[in-house]
Amino acid sequence: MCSTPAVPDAPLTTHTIEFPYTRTLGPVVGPFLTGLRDGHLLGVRNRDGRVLVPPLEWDPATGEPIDADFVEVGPAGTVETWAWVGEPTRKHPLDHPFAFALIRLDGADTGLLHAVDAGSPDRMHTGMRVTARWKGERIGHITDLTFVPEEAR
Amino acid sequence: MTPDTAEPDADGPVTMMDYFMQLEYHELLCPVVRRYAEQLLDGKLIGHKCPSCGLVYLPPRGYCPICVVETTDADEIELADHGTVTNYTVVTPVQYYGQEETEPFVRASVQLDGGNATMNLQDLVDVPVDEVRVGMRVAAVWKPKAERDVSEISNRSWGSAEGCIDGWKPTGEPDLPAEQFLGKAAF
Amino acid sequence: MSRPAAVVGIGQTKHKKRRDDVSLPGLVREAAQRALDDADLTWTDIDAVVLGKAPDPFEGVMMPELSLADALGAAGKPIMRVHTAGSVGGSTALVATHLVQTGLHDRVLTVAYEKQAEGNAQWGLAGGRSGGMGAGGIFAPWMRSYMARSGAPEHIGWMVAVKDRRNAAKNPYAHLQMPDLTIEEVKDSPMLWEPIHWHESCPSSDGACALVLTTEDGAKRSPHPPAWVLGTAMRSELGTFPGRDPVRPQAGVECAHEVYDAAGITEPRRQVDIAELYVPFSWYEPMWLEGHDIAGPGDGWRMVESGETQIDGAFPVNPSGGVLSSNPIGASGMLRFAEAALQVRGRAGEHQVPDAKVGLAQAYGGAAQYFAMWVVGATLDAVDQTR
Amino acid sequence: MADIAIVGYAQSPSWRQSELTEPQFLFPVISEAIQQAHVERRDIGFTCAGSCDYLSGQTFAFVMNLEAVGAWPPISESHVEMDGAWALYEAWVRLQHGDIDLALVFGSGKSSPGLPSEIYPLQLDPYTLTPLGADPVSLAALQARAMLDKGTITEREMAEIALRSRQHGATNPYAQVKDGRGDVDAMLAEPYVTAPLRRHDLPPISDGASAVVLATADKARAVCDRPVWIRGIDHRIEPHQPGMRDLTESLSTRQAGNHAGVADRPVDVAELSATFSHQEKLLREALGLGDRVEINPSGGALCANPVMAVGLARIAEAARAIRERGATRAVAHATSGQCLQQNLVCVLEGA
Repeated sequence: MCSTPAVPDAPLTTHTIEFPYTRTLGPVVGPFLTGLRDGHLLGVRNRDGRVLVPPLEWDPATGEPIDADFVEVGPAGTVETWAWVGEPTRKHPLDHPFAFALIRLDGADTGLLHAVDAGSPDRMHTGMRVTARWKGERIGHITDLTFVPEEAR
Repeated sequence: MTPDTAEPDADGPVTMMDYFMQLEYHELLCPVVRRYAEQLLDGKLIGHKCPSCGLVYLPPRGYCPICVVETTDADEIELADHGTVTNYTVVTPVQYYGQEETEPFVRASVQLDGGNATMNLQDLVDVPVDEVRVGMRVAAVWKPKAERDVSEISNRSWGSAEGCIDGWKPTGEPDLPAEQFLGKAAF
Repeated sequence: MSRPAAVVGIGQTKHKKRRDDVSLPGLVREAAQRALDDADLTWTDIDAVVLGKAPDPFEGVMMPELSLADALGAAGKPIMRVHTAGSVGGSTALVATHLVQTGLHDRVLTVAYEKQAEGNAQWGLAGGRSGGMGAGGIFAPWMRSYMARSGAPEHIGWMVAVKDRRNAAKNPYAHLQMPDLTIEEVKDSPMLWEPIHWHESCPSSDGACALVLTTEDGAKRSPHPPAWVLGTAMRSELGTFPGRDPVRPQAGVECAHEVYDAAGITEPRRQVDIAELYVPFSWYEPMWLEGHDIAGPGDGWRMVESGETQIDGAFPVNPSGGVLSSNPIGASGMLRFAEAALQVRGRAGEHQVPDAKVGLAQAYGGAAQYFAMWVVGATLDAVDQTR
Repeated sequence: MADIAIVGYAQSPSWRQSELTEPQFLFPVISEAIQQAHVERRDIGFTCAGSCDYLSGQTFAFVMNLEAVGAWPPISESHVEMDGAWALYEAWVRLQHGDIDLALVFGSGKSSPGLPSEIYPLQLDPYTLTPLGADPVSLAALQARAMLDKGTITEREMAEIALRSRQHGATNPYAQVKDGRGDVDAMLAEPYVTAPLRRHDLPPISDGASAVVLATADKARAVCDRPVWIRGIDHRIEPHQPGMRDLTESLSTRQAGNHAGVADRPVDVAELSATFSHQEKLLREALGLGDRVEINPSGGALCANPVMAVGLARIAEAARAIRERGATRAVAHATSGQCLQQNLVCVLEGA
């Protein structure tokens, strides 16, 4: 049975698993996504005074609780690092080439992962300024916005 | 038991989010199941008989997990397409996402004549749900050859027969004593 | 080497159909925080975390220890994720226990959960396909086999359902609160999988459970009495092969005897004061009483019928209300382990069995093929005291 | 802690697409590891497996894998939904009790049926990362860019790591990528897949399995001429959000390495789960491995990446370097999550 498997011309079987999950958001992610729907970006201040974006319920470094002390951040920020996605997957937020970037929003102390619609990798560089581009119809979801180079506004 | 979907009040706080997961998997059929599928199209049920302990696995797996020995084409045997219901359940379908069943249905284990090979999760036909009995004698109802379809067979299910067999219908022979089966052969 | 380990912190959430007020990490955190509070420890006191849950597709979060690391204060610490089907809550607690017993860590947090309302377990069990039988569909024929083999009358299942729901009414964390459920209501409830009626079946719950395990020193410093782990065992067997006995699986028999031997128990029915057994469908109470050699063949249902397994009986089973009353799947096994510990600590509140000194907990999963068990005691010599 | 030794190890070849099922290709690997250890299956006191339901798209996929073990009569067994390296950790802990003397560990995974770029986003924060479809290559590319920007690596060094890995892979019968030809200039002339990563910086998609047999000290000496001793093993995790940790170092690898005692004595060989070329340099630094340490003589994860088995395979390869190629002391590393969020380090010695 276990001879070295050649790649045969055998038929492929196809199996799809799909499910519409519904997630409850709780006291921190909920306000964050509510903010997105309403066109604001929220961070949360931890006990050391650092502003975490996306806001978390607990300090990731220590596990200590974070009081829900929300701080408005952005909508512009600085690219800390980026990757050029030449061929987006169907799960990506944009259907044409874009950059994933860690964006330190103005007023934040951490990088938010999001998509930058820059058109070309030539327009991307670490340290560049980007700003939120909001969708017209927003539902309270991380894809209610993408980012664009600031000069492109 | 279908989960409520998020219906955010347009202005109120967002408290839920939806996430639609959809993943596709494409897999080669493993050789023993491929062979099993070919034989099904031909109207035959095949298994592997362990050369060490004699237990029969249907569909063949390529090994006997009891003896931990490999089995090969040399261990292949053809099995009867009739046998005895050794256990069953009547399922009231839960209406989860993707469920197509709406009415109570039977899933039975059928031990094939002439050995210990058992086919699980089989559909019974031509018998009302409340008349199914342990010990009932049944025979496969093969689809016409042209309609047989093995495209649903996968490594995951280890090869069901439902694309080739409509189900199992009572033969009318007297039941075998239930005590012979209860707790001995089951799902 | 092996040194004593004790449970000094127990936490759980209020189990319910949908916890719509918390995020997934929030649910897990709530149980963990309660366990820490019970143990009077802080997050920095914890050396390692062991997480357990049932299949990832239930919530659609793959390898959740990665995204839950923050909520569990795990940064800079070891964290593991155990998965052994329905027995996972139990196995997870055992892995955590071993970390303490072997001297590797002094204070270990272990957490198990399921947020069933995010997805649908029936869908998950069916592998996303139509025509899924659900766990009940798999187990129903075995219950019928048990009834035929033991001669148990059908009202035994109804009695278990009523008993567990009445116990649950004394447990503020239990999901189903049905203090007035009657035998007739169980009997008249819809048939889901013959012979299982609606009321003989577990609910679908959101919930989490957490334990803090520590050493002898840690137990001395703890504000509340510890529960000493006196024996642990895990067993697995193949789920399906010709000739397998799924009614009294050999893995369950061996697992029980290993845990009795480890704890020094020779007569479980007499020496164990309270048992928390994984009973998602009512018939599994008599089946496990026999399957773990607590009762002799055909005597399990007689223990139920005589009232011996009632909370005030000689061998109380599931004083918490059991899986029949709360079923956050991944946590359900750990809840059994937690409840046994709660009882021997004397901290079970209204559902406390008076003077419980030796507790047995069991969890099972898959096609009744995975087993995890432990015996806990109010003292390290609790079993000796029963001789 | 008690001394525990590796007394048997085996791997399947790494395949781009195996037509066998996971239990089918696990079956001979487990048998080979047990045979090599010169022990009887029934003498194994504990078995622990690592695998992942989402890889094969099947809930309870691990249950079927039990068939490859021969779980009858029943066995004492556990399973982690993690790489087999963590299964080895659980088994190592279990053996510390001293009541049993042999444990079997295996890891297996079949990545070929699904699309890693679509599956792995499910491993991330379900609210802010999964819905972005953040895939492993993109996240690794962010990490590589951060290192390039900081000046801790160059694209040339990344290509050199990839080329050296392939040259090693060409000599490894279990490797999948065996093409050791080419030169760095030509590699750098290739286009980016996800800038700044090129094809050679990425792992292959693989199916495969690995297995290890562990024994307590007395048993190891009784059954084996050349046991490979586990001198230290530890694992640590970091915060989840990639923007909330320093991607240009691997803090948790450093912590695990310190706890496992990597620096106690010189290291000859390191088998690192550097799934992307730049991660090798990061891991090397985190573990303090100098220039004289031979890195990934097997070719590493860039030549064979059977997820869930690949970390355990590093341990098997490190043991092989000691037993078959004369190394004295070797370090094996396994990772879980994106951008090296969680890491395990195991130190092995020949005597």
